[in-house]
Amino acid sequence: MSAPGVTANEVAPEERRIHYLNWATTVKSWLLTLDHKRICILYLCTITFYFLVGAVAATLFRIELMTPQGDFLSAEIYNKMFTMHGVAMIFFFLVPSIPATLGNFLIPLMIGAKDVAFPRLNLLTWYLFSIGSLFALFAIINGGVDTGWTFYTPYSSTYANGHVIAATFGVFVAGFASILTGLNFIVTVHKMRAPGMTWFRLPLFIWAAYATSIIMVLGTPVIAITMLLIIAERGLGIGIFDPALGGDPVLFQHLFWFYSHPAVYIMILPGFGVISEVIACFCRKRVFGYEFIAFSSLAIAIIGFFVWGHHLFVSSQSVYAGLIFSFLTFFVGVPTAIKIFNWVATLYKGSVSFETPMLYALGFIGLFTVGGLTGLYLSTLAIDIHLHDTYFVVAHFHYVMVGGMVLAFLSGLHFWWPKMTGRIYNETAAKFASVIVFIGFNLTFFPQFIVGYLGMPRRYYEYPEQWQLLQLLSSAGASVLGFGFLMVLCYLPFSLVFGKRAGPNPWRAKGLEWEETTSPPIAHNFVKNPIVTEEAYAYTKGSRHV
Amino acid sequence: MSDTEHHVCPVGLYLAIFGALMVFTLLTVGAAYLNMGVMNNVVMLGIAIVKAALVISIFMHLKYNPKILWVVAIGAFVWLGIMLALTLSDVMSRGWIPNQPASWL
Amino acid sequence: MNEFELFPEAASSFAGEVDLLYWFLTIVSVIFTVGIALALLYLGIRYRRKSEDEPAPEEIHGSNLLEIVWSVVPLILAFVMFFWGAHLFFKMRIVPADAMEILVTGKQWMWKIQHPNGKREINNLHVPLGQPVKCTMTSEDVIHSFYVPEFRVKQDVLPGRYTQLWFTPTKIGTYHLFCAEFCGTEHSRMGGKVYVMTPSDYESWLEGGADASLSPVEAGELLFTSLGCATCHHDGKNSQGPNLAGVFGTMQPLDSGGEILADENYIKDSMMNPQGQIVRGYPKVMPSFKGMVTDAQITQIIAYLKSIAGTEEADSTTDEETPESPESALLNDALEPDTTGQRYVRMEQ
Amino acid sequence: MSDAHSSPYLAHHFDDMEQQSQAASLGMWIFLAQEIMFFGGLFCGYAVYRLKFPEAFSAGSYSLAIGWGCFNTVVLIGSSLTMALAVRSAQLGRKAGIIKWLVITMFLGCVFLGVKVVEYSAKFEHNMIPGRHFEFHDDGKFVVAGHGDHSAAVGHDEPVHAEVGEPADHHAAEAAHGEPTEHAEPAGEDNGHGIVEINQGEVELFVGFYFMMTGMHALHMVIGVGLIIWLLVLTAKNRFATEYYTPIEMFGLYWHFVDIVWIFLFPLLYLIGRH
Ligand code: HEA
Ligand code: HEA
Ligand code: HEC
Ligand code: CUA
Ligand SMILES: [Cu+2]
Repeated sequence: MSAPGVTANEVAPEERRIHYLNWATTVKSWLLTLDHKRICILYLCTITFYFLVGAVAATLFRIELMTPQGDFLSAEIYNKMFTMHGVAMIFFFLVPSIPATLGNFLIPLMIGAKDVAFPRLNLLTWYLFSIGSLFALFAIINGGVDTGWTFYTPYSSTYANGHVIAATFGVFVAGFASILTGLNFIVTVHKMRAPGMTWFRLPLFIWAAYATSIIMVLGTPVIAITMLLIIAERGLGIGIFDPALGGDPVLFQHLFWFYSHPAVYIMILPGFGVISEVIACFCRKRVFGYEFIAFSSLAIAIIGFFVWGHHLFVSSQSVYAGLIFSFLTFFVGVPTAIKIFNWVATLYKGSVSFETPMLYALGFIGLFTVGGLTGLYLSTLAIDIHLHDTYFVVAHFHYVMVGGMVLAFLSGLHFWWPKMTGRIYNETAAKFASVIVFIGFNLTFFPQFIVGYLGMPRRYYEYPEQWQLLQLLSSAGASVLGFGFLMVLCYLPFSLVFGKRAGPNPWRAKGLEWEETTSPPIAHNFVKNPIVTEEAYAYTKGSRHV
Repeated sequence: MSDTEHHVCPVGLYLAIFGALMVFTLLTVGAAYLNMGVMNNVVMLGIAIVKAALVISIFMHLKYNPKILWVVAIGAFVWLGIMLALTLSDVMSRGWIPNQPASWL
Repeated sequence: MNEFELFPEAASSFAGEVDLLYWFLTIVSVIFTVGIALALLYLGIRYRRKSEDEPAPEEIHGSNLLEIVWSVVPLILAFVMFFWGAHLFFKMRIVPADAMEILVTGKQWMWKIQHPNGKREINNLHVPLGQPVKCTMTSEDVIHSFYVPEFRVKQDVLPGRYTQLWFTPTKIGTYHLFCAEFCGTEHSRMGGKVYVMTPSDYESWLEGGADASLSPVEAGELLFTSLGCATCHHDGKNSQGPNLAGVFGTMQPLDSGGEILADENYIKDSMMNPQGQIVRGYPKVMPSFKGMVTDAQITQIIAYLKSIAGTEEADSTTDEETPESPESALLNDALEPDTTGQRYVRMEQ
Repeated sequence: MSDAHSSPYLAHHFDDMEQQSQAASLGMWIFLAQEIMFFGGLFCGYAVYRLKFPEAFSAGSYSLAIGWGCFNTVVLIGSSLTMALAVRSAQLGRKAGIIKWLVITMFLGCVFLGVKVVEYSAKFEHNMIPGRHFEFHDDGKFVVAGHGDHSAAVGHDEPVHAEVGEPADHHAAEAAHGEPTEHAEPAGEDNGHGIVEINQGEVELFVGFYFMMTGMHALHMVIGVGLIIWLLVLTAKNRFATEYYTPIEMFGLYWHFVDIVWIFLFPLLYLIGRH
């Protein structure tokens, strides 16, 4: 399967060019593709599907939460819904979101390589991911799972209803997709850089993806084995965490969070990378403090492994371990603060324009700051006693995950959409949607901070009446937010057919993916192998191709 | 660079390493029958670590490989250490603050 | 009590301290958030691109001084948060020696509570004002979490291990008791009320006389909720036990085969020795109430069960009018007469 | 470099063989790092329980056949040696050598697995498998610190979830659950009659870990044996040359890694509590 390396392509009119999307169009050419760009598209379709699965669940339980009584869903269904929401959103949407789509697409392009280091492995990850997700889907369709996405024992291993084994096995399999993706990226960044592409000329997105990959490789195997232990306990009766034998349910929590806390940085670091690219492009300026942003990504990845115990402050973890974990947690705030302030400083004396990706990026900075700062409440021991497992936590993580990562994903998707598809979406619709998403988001999740501090525990389908107004606001906001997301889901596909042709570099951005190849890129990325002679974001030093 | 990466070791070296591994195996088994208290664990794990180091550096050629692979190998063990250390820090310090049920229970 | 609230009541000795720390964090957060938002807004507008052909701005590489400032300032603030929080945390974790001990057992989906003199209650907790109270807790099945938001205390309750939590109530009133760790289907219903009473009220509560002003049926109904019977015996789909409306005076099929007349003795037996006769089709999960209720109280419960037995028609209509089951009424703070005029929970003072 | 460029072994997206083989070995080492963390989860669980229940773990360990353990250690380290020699043959381009050493490696791997089958079936015979029918058997060999008979000392604790019969009664509930606090105390206290009490549930935990850890390890061996067959086929088809033998080299790393896991498993599972 070799793609035509047509040089004449360069001069052909845009609509007749051959590129990675159209050089072969059979289903087989897609399902057996080894091209990182096509694998990106496969992932994009799959994760969009799981976003919808999670969103449907969210829609259902937000309707339930409009009233204090359990009148729309039964308790069982409610529990299955939030589990499905959490599992789909975390394991099958957010974790692979940016790395497996934008990461796959951009890493080789940005470093000037023809492909990732192991293209076959790359395709294998998509299959692993899909198979894993089908197990989870099977569990959902066949009666669901009601453990919450955290699968705490002994509930999950002994008492839970539904197909815990299928769901955990799905997570287990999909975990290997994540591990192998990370492995592939690390090797790619180490070994496949174009001549002249030194470490400090790498775009910041690459630094972020690299840091993410480290977490994927070192963290994910632990969740895999943990899921396997649950399966062994539930399926084979091997009592690993069983308190009746003297087993320790808190051990499960340690193992689970050893992955799942670093995983939240899998879910945010690629977003940081996207934001750095977008801010640089729409300020036409090198990012302020490049080295600091680059190293803070690594710092977050590493420190992120030391803090998992902040999820266990009230779980009967020892008081001293709580102290250590709380103390270490605060150190994550510092590299994150460095990033935020550097982005803000990049605007200074820039040439700032407000296209859709930039609007999302600015929204990201604001909302992530709120989410991050509320993370500090939770890492403060005495306050977490009160806030643990309340809606405050729910609000915190939606601020960082939806307000943070999902907005970053949308930002990146809009930014590189012209590159990936060769088309430009409707800018007015996109700007409108971004404002709707921002408003809807805040309306949905801000009230949850208040109701959380009031003491409403999470995973409740019934709640005291006096909190109804806040929950109602939240549901109303969710419908606005959902409308915003649906708009995106409409106008982006629409642009595939009706959108204007983008040209190789619609934003006049710097970077190999913009300057050295067409939109969409040809199958092997570059007509001639690029040689890098300047730093990233050299907007000022004169641009070569515009 | 090519030579360092594809270094061919003499058969004798492999045999010597195998011999050393056998000796260490004997030593651990022997040590297990002595009662040395906590030292049993230390000795046992110490020997296992030495054995692993031999396998990694010679059988797996790490010794002749570029430094980046050392970083990967050592990093992985360090990360395992983080997991063990912080998890055990909880398990060992539980109950350091009086946490007993009442006597009339 | 149904009015809208934005901030929880502070009803324990450390509630105020936790709130203070919370406000400190809130002020820091607001300063940073607003500062960053304003900076973005100002810089964005001030340096907006005026024309597409604007020359590229001059390059600014960064500033080590600034980097140091914006790393060190957050670090210092973070240390303040940590030490303050840790200090308070220790206070919340070291139980004073004079604390009164209450035993708590969590079980899907109820809290079983025992007072020092042996008195038990389910899903409710009565405590005296101003007295340090320590709860020693364990679970019979999965992990639960004992949570009283107005006291700002929470602690997971684990099977196979004891955990502790303590507080000093500082305000008379009725507060929420929740289970905060997901524990299965009825997790949201696993809770009730915490009643803070004056020490003398608490003493007389411990002595346990029912309120003389109530009719036996009313008193029985009250007991039916406060003892937790209603958790398992309701008309909802998830009811663990049989719905008891219409049971009294009828023949009940037994698991062991045969039938039995549900009369006074049968009800008493069902409460004292639930494993004795199991109704067909139900699990053996009903706890024994031996020692938890006086004979007088049993009589009141029987009176209540009789009252809901004969009037099947009337009952089913009330059922339609009250979609919420008794415990949801509990959760909903139905401390005043609700729409049907039935009172499930009565305010204690 | 130009002739490396034309090598038939070079994949299209690499510049030269050097880059290709370096990428492979970096990738493989990262994969092994991943494996370390994967087994690490098991080791972490083991460490926690070992710390909590040292006596029960020694007792459990004592029930394993140390002879078989030693034998397998020798076999596996031996197979590591032959694997290293297979790689060496590949480096030198000796096809016959590759085949010879790979076959021996595979044979030793199968011997190891065979011994595991023997060990596992002994456990099954004695019901020493975790689950409802678990029984702790020490064949009367287990003598703790010379205190004599031990057979009566096992299994006071009802491991199953106590009937939720009388849970309203606090004391009864506690009793049925075997006094949760007792777990926290070291279970092996001498009770004054010269008999050391071992909690059966805790031994069951040991056995659970034994099966999970050795099972995971054996699974890796099975996969390894499968891969050797694949390598043999490739070798027979002349797919390797002195300039390209990456699959053999990478498989070697994998096989040695499996050996290293065993180097830790053997003392941790078989050798505690022998003294
Ligand atoms: C993308 C995902 C993501 C991210 C990035 C974060 C980031 C952080 N999280 Fe969050 N968190 C989750 C996802 C995430 N979290 C999820 C999913 C849960 C719940 C899981 C569950 O139970 O289901 C959770 C739960 C959670 C808890 C447990 C709560 C509980 O259950 O009791 C805690 C406690 O410490 C915490 C803390 C933090 C901290 C300190 C950060 C930090 O990284 C934030 C750092 C950022 C900043 C600090 C803001 C920027 C800095 C400044 C503006 C400068 C000023 C700074 C200072 C003064 C220090 N998180
Ligand atoms: C990526 C992560 C992610 C994302 C994007 C979201 C998105 C949303 N979440 Fe999510 N949430 C989690 C991760 C996420 N969540 C996790 C991990 C949990 C914890 C689970 C647990 O406790 O185990 C959680 C729990 C959680 C709760 C707490 C439930 C409970 O504890 O009882 C709530 C409550 O409001 C909530 C709401 C929402 C809402 C309103 C959105 C909105 O953003 C969604 C907006 C989208 C729409 C409204 C959809 C619009 C589109 C459609 C409706 C498509 C319809 C299409 C077809 C029918 C074809 N979430
Ligand atoms: C844990 C849940 C639970 C609680 C709490 C509970 N019960 Fe039950 N009860 C059951 C179940 C299940 C059955 C049916 C099986 C049986 O007969 O034991 C039952 C049966 C009964 C019966 C026999 C019903 C019949 O149809 O014949 C009576 C009477 C009864 N309970 C009364 C009470 C009273 C009074 C209380 C409170 C003081 C109470 N129960 C608390 C679960 C519970
Ligand atoms: Cu008990 Cu939730
Ligand atoms: Cu966390």
